[in-house]
Amino acid sequence: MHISPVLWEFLVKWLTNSALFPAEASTIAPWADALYFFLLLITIVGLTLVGTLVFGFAIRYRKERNPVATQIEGSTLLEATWTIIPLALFLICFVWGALLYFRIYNPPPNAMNIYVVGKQWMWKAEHPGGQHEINTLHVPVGQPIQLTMISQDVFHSFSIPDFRIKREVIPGRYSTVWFEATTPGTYHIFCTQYCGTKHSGMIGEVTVLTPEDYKKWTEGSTSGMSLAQNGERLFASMGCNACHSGNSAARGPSLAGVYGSKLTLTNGSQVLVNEAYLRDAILNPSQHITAGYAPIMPTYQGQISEEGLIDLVEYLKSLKTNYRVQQTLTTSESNNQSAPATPEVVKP
Amino acid sequence: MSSQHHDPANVTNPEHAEHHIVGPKTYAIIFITLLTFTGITVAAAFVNLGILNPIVALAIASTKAVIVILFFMHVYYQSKLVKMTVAAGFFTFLILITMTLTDYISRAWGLW
Amino acid sequence: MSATSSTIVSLPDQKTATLPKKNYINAEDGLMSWLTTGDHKRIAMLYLISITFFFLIGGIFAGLIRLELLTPQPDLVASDTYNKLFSMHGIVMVFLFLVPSVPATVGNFLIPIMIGAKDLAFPKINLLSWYLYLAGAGFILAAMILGGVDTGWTFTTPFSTHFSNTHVVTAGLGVFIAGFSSIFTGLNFIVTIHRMRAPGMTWFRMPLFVWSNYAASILMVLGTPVLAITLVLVVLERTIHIGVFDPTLGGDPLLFQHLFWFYSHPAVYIMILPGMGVISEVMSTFSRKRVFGYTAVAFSSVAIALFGFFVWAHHMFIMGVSNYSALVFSLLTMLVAVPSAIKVFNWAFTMQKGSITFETPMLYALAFIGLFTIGGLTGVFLGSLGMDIHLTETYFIVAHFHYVMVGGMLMAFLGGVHFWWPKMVGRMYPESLSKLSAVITFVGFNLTFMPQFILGYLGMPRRYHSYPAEYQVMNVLSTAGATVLGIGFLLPLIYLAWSLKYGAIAGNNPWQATGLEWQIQSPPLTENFVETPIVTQEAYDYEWLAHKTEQEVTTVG
Amino acid sequence: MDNTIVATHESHAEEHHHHASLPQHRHHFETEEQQREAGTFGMWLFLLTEIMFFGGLFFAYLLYRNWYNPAFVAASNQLSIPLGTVNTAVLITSGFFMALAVWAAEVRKKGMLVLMLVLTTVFGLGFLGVKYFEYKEKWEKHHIPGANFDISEFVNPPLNPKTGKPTEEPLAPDMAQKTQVFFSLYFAMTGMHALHMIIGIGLLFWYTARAQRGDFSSGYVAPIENFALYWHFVDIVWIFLFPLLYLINRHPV
Repeated sequence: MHISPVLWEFLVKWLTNSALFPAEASTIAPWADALYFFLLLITIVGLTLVGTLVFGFAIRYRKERNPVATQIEGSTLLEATWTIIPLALFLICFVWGALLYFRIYNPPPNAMNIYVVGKQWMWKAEHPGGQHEINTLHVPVGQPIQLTMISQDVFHSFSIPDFRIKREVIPGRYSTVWFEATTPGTYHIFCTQYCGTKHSGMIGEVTVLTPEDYKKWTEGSTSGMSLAQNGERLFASMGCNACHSGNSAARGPSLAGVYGSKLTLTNGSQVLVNEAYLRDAILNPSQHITAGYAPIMPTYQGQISEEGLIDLVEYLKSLKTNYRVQQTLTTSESNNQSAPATPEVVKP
Repeated sequence: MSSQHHDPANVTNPEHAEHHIVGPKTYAIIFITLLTFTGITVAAAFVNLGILNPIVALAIASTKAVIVILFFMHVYYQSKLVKMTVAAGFFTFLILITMTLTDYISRAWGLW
Repeated sequence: MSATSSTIVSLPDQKTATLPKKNYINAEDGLMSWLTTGDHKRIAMLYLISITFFFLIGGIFAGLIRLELLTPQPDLVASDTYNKLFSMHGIVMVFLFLVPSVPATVGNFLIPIMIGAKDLAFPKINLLSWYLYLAGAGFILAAMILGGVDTGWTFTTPFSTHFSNTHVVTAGLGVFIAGFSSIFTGLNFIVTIHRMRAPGMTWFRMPLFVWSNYAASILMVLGTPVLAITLVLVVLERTIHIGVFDPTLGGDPLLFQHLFWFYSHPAVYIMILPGMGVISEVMSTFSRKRVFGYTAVAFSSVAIALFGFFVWAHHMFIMGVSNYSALVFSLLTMLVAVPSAIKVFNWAFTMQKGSITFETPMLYALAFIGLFTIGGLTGVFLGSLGMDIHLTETYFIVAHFHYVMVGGMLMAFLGGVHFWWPKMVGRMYPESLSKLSAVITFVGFNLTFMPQFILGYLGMPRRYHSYPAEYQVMNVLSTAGATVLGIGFLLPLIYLAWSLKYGAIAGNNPWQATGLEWQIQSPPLTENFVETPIVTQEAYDYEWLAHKTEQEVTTVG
Repeated sequence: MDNTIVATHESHAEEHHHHASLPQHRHHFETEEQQREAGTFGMWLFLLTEIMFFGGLFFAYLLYRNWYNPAFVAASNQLSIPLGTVNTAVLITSGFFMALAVWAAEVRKKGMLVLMLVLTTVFGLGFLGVKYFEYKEKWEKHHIPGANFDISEFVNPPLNPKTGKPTEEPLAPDMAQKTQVFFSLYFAMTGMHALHMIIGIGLLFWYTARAQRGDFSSGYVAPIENFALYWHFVDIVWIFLFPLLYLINRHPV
């Protein structure tokens, strides 16, 4: 058969460029693939077994060979066998899957945190150093990265198939996922939760760099201010420092070193202060009143963007002493510009 | 042609119960009981029982509901089948509540 | 009937045979007699026509989707159109085809006959449920014609309530109404099976088809109302912003997911269980053998229905449910896989020591077993927590549920229609053509959906209008398969229609099957039985059948 | 398995096919008893769907009540307990008359049956009347969820003229916003309940007319009986709604 060389060349190129198996580019990937191959093995064995039985019986007992059927009621022993063996296999799948799940959703303590904001139809990444990226994500190789993600509008889902990770990005709540890239290169980022017209355009690329390249990239693309520095500005301009000044007479609790601590709330419950708690306490303060304080903080719902919230959260995480808070307080008071555009503070 | 092959085996079974007429006297007693319980539940709401308040209110409501189901709705006199059906309904309702709560309750347990 | 022939089909002498003079089709004349009928068989035929119509519509959508995905670029339709295509494909196929497919057609036709009743318990409600189906379908059609819906069949909030600017309310109401149609069908079945069995028809003498429909009916009755209230809340949220699902007002969008999947996961079993019933009937008949482990198969249906209510959150593993509850739901998901495994092995062993022939329904049944095994086992991938993270929301899950729904349910539906067609219309279809179409369907199906498993593991997300170029080869294969599959689905439509007039007269029992439905004329009388049958034999008692036939021969001869 | 082979009469039946008459009205039930029990069972299954239908709402209520307890308490205090109590009593009375109607049908007293059905309807309408005034008050106070929803009353409760103190614990604005969730659920739940009542009252008119015609006074009571099941179910829903919505937190502050 004659195939035109042009077509042949096209076909060869087309087929070699097509993928059959995703790259293993994170520390999770081999673990996920191991489970995948185990499950695949079960499937193939199961299918072969059923296939052999069905075809075997179909040939052996077809009407030409076996004109009269022998009636069999059933066999408790056999039935117990194919109840217990699948059950055992499925339970192994459950345990194995659960272990992998913990691995993927439990970030190691030394992970570097990057914020991701999803909105119709783009991904915005914010690095702690203040680098902003849209639909791209630069990460160093060999360093655990935790993504703290939130959506501004609908459900999205952040997926990097080559890393075997994925997590829903939810409006109104932080969700996290982590990975550690092993091979430099670029990989797909997909939004996998249907999110509207340009759902299939909500894609990006994660670029894994060597530590040196990453350092170069960070320096080359910084906007000059880190997230925490932006947050500090916001903290002052929104007048947060007026109450959270760290003074003993202040109307709000001191926020220095609050991140990572255990707080007792007015309703007596103990909470661990993490990113999600900080964000929620800014938006729904009345549900997060530290014991000993009055519920007077106004809500900032609708007055601050998700990016602003991230800046504030990052700032509060970095806040170890109240020295600079008080400095900014005196500056802003002397400038007499502390009136934030917030609603009337409720009378106690 | 309707009942010539009527087989008693199909009616004397747990799915069947003799029909029972409940009289006005029973209904009146039930009616008074229900009104009394309504009074009690309102009164109980004005007593501070702390966490017990909603529990008492729900317990009284459930009692009332059970009384209505058993007597006004005749389940007490019905076949096992109907009793099972009613139970199945509430059972599924409980599944909906408890299984969904496994999520909401345990969300606060840990970081992930 | 010679013992060495390779078929069990025995038709009456075509020269003398005629259709019975009186039957449910010609009992009354005129369109109105059909539209006001209380006869479960006529309603089943009305359903069959309507769901076939909507299957075609859904199929056209599927074809357009596959055509668009032939190339990586978004070139055939605009993104919005593409989103509407897959949404309408899902809504039509799930709510207007799969949910009513076997129960409302084959089930409606056969359940009363199988248990020896003259009709369903509530004929008027049965008719009402068809009208509700039509009304729901009307709303969905209206939404389509007015410009479509683009939320996917899952109506995910807050997209459906605040962001989509398409006809969500109309489509939601349509699904709501269609849901009541399925509630009433289920209710009717349960009451009928409990209260209308013929004398001697004990629970363990019922055909397994009745058991599986009974289990599915329980799910319909208890699950569907939760979907109904969820859709009501979505409509309220969309129209007057009540805030129950809106995070900016304090609502929890995940609550929608919980309530939606509380119905929609059991709905998967509503779709597959009746299909499993068909397979039990067919496997037994063409193996000339009682179903292996009748009790286990019967109880596994009920177990699936029961466990089906406990596993819904496995659709939400990565959606931000608490990871502790993800553990619970994953474990329960593994448990629900076991009854399905039991069924598959029991069907396989039904063939052991049988006397097997390979008529069309049997081919569909064998295809079902293979495809359902793949569909079921890939379900274990998705139930396994860590694997689910990578596979969910990709083409893997698309392939998985198409293996279960199309490879499983649709094969069972086609098998059931071919199996009972002679009973429904009294005529046979051309056997060689139908065998050919069964093979074409099987090949086309695998070609369409097997590549999607690979695409899924590569990470290609579902509901994508355009995709990276390296995924093209598999997509081309898939589209090619869809073409073959389309032919496989169109052929039966043609030859079944042909058979209505020209098919061979089937006689009462062309397959030599044991069910009560095969002991009466085909097509049956309006009241099914002249006298109420008294059942003394177990289901699938071929010796009883042989004896009975012998007796008849001697009586007549 | 007992493989005794028994010839049934179906084989004979087939021979009789052509002589069989096809009655227009199909008695597909073997006995009246069977028909009646099937009806009751069917009605109960329908009520199961109703349980699950309200179940979704009850779960939403349970969740948000726990999340936003202060808002739910404050918003619930806006409802009138006297009206709620009266309405509960009215509905129970209506149910009582419905139960008596079933009895009247069973003992075949036509006049009594009609009277009881009318009383059931009257009390049912009474319930809806009270509900109307409650809804109207919410409308006037801008407590209907939506664009016009007003939280000022929860943030700055009106002062008690005697003591000069707020009549209610004031809520922080973010919590006060959540009262809207309460009112959404309040209207969804009581609205669904009222819708069921309206459907029920519509049916009651029809049944009263039929009862007047004498349809149910000759032993055929199934429709009345099944409708009573529906009506009592609507009662039960209210029995739960009343404490959940009206009596969340009424103990003296």
